[in-house]
Amino acid sequence: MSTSPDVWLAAFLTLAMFSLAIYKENPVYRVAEHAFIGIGAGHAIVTGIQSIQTSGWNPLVKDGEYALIIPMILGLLLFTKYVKPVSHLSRITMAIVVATGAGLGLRGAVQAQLLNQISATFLSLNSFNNLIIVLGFVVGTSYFLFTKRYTRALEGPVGILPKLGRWFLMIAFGASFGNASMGFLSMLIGRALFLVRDWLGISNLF
Amino acid sequence: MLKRTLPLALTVFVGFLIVFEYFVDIPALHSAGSAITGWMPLIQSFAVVTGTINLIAVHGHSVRTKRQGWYYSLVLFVFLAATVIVGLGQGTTVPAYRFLYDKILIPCSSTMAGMTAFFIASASYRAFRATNTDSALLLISAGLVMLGRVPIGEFVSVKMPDVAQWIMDIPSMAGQRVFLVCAGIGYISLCLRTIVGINRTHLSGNE
Amino acid sequence: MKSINPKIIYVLILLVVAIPLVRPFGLPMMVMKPTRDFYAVVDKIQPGDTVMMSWDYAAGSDVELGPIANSLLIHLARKDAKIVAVSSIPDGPMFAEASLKVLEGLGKVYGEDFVNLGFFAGGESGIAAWAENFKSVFRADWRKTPVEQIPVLKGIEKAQDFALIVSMNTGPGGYGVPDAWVRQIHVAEKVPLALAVTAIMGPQTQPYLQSGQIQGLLIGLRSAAEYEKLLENPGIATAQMDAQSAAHAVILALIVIGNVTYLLDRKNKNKGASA
Amino acid sequence: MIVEGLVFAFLTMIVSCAAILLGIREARQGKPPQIRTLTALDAINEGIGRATEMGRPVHFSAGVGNLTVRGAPVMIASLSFLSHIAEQAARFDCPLIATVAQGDVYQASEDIVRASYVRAGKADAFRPDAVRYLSVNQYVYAGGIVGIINREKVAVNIMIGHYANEALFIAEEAHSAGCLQIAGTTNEYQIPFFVAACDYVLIGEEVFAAAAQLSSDSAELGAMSGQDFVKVLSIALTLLGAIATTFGSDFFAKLVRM
Repeated sequence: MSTSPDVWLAAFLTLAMFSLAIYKENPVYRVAEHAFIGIGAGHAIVTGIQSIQTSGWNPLVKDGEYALIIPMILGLLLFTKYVKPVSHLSRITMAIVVATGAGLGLRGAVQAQLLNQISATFLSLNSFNNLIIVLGFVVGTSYFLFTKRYTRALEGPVGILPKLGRWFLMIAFGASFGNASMGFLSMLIGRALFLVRDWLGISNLF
Repeated sequence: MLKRTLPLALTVFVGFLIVFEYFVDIPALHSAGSAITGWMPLIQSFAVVTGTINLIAVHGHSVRTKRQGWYYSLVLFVFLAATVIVGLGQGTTVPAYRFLYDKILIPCSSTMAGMTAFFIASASYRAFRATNTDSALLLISAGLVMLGRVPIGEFVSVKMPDVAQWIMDIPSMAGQRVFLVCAGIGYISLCLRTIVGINRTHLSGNE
Repeated sequence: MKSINPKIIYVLILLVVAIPLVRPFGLPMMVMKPTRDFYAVVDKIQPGDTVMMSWDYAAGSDVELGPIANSLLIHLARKDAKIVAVSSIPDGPMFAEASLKVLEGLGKVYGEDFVNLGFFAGGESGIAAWAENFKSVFRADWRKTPVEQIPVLKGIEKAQDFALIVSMNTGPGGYGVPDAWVRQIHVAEKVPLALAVTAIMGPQTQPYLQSGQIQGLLIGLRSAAEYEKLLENPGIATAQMDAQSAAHAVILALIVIGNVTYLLDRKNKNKGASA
Repeated sequence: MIVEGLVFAFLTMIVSCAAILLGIREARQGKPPQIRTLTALDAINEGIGRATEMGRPVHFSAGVGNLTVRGAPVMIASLSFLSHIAEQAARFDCPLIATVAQGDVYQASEDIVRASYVRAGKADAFRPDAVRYLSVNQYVYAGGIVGIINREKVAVNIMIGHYANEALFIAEEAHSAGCLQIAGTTNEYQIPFFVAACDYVLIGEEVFAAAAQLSSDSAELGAMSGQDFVKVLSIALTLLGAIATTFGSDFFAKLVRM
């Protein structure tokens, strides 16, 4: 068993967190929880300020990159959100940030999410696998048609198409779930490894 | 004017600029666009700092009014202050900071993330029941992928990894692609409505 | 039939995961094609090429992506490539720093063979910014040395100066999500891009591999273990595969129990109805 | 003029945007499109009714996204749901608890819930603790919700918004507590958990369709019909491309890279 106080602390915190699921919400958990949020928030402030210093303040003051005065002012305007009489000023920055995000999103999504995915589905229909992919894409997309103008065409016998589309989605979700289980177990294994190896010292692993 | 029109005008102007500088071959437009995108990381750093103000306000309120469980908020402030003072005073590489980060933050957040495995197990047990075609497909696909991705699957049959890979590569791929394309169309629609000023959620809030 | 209390399932899973970690049983494992393909992409790197690796993950994903980062660094070091580490999330640089230690162990020199530039803010717009003008975003490394004084960065002005860019990515919780890397690095800059993602992110990232928008894709611990096998350097990922197998065996058993009780219940109900 | 290699992408963007804008115009001129029924939407109303009969609260959560960068589209849609649910709850005198994880969502949610109570003619019944900020940390947020669900005996748990790994935690614990659950998200990797753990689920784009039906702004409905048109075009282009490839032509493959 470990003799390091650090390891004991981490083990205590690990068990405190586990107690939330295995037992229920309890005072030990709540203390650990609040320490955890406090450090998380503090860390965000520290990295934020460091980043402002290295990529804003220093080049502006030391290297004379005066254009940086604009984003610095825009950044400071964000703080006006908490000062009632001038809170609307923060919207100027929000407008520019959101517009840039929307612009980058619009121009990027057309290619990355639409055209490249569609052209990757330009598959020769001479193999079973390719047929399934093309069929799955077509019926799957038909499931996501909502307005009556288009869904009217999918009534009657062709009503099977969107239903089939839903089946493809279910297979995809099942696969995601199966895959995700590995990911979450990896995280749990990480904690279990810490407990048995670093804390209890009963593992045969290195 | 300053409250509504200016932000809206800026949204439209900047939005169009960013879109067109990408498609249209005009150097001046292009350099204006890259300048604005270049500012974003710096502005976001400010946003990270302002984001914590709300948290401080909420917990400050609970301490001041001695609301039920206010002492937990006090714990939060102690650790927040310690992190900020050490981090800004001495940097993030000193032992004190590493202690807070490596020995408290990391064990807590990794444990929380790992606990999801518990819920995967309980959800699999109660929800994966072949009650209709939808849930049967979900169950079969999940079960086969699980088996195919871990070595124990190869123990059952050497074909398992290939079966899992086939599900991932063919039917699941088709489903994923549908999701990407449809989400892409929804995303394009929202970005467009933002740029032309129909969607103004980001400009609402406290008057 | 009465159903099993979830708390019992939780404890069971914890135990089943811990036991193989105490006493591993070492099941054999195959290497799948995507991992071999990724390995081939890295193997094509020439001595002196510069590769960017981005640590876009934090605490929760370190278990899965940490071993991948390690294996990639070992492989790149064997190819004598130069490595530039960055992160799109604030916590990333610390994980980069931990991973980069492996290079020092292999005799590589900080500043000359590799560098850690730390966090860049802004997610997608951040990527777009440095892809066009590298030094407008990265002005100093994580240890605060100005970029002009770092030999490994000589000649790096934009994304195209990298032979390969790899993002080790935790997904939507992060700032620079896989989609953002594909949009800004592959689509806008046409630079070879490869991704390593957590198992959860696997299915939704797969289409990018099949459409050729990324050169390689590693998914979670399984890929990490496979990569270790290809490098003939078994490590922490290989060791954890037994725990994965045991836990999955239990989950699958639970699914079977759930379905059997469901079918029995239904049968009983039908009997009750007809009687 | 147009950068080489982006010509078709540019045209696609123009066509998509035009279709969406035309749909919006049509809707604003008083001809909003009709949308197919979504069972999850009916389940929300039934759920509120059920909670009212039991005299227990309804819980609403929009997840951990914010209104600017993290899952903004679905977060904005989520606010339409909150507005509807709060109004229904106010009308039936059913207690409502909305939990939030982000500052901007908190401000917006409080405004919306208050306005909904006023619309229902129950302005006096609005309690400030109906909207509660828990934490920006996803797991702490989830832990907080689980505590509320157990302590306050929540009958119906509605989760529509942007979720990450905390979703399954909430859904499983709420199920143990006996809640009826309705969920929806566009985040592809969380949907499987909702599909497995909840009673009713809005899958991906269905969230937007449902939000558009609830929304008072006809522009949202109008945009839906434009989006559907783009989906039909995508299907057509895919089929044409696949057929051309089958017959050995790379015309469409070249076209999209033009």
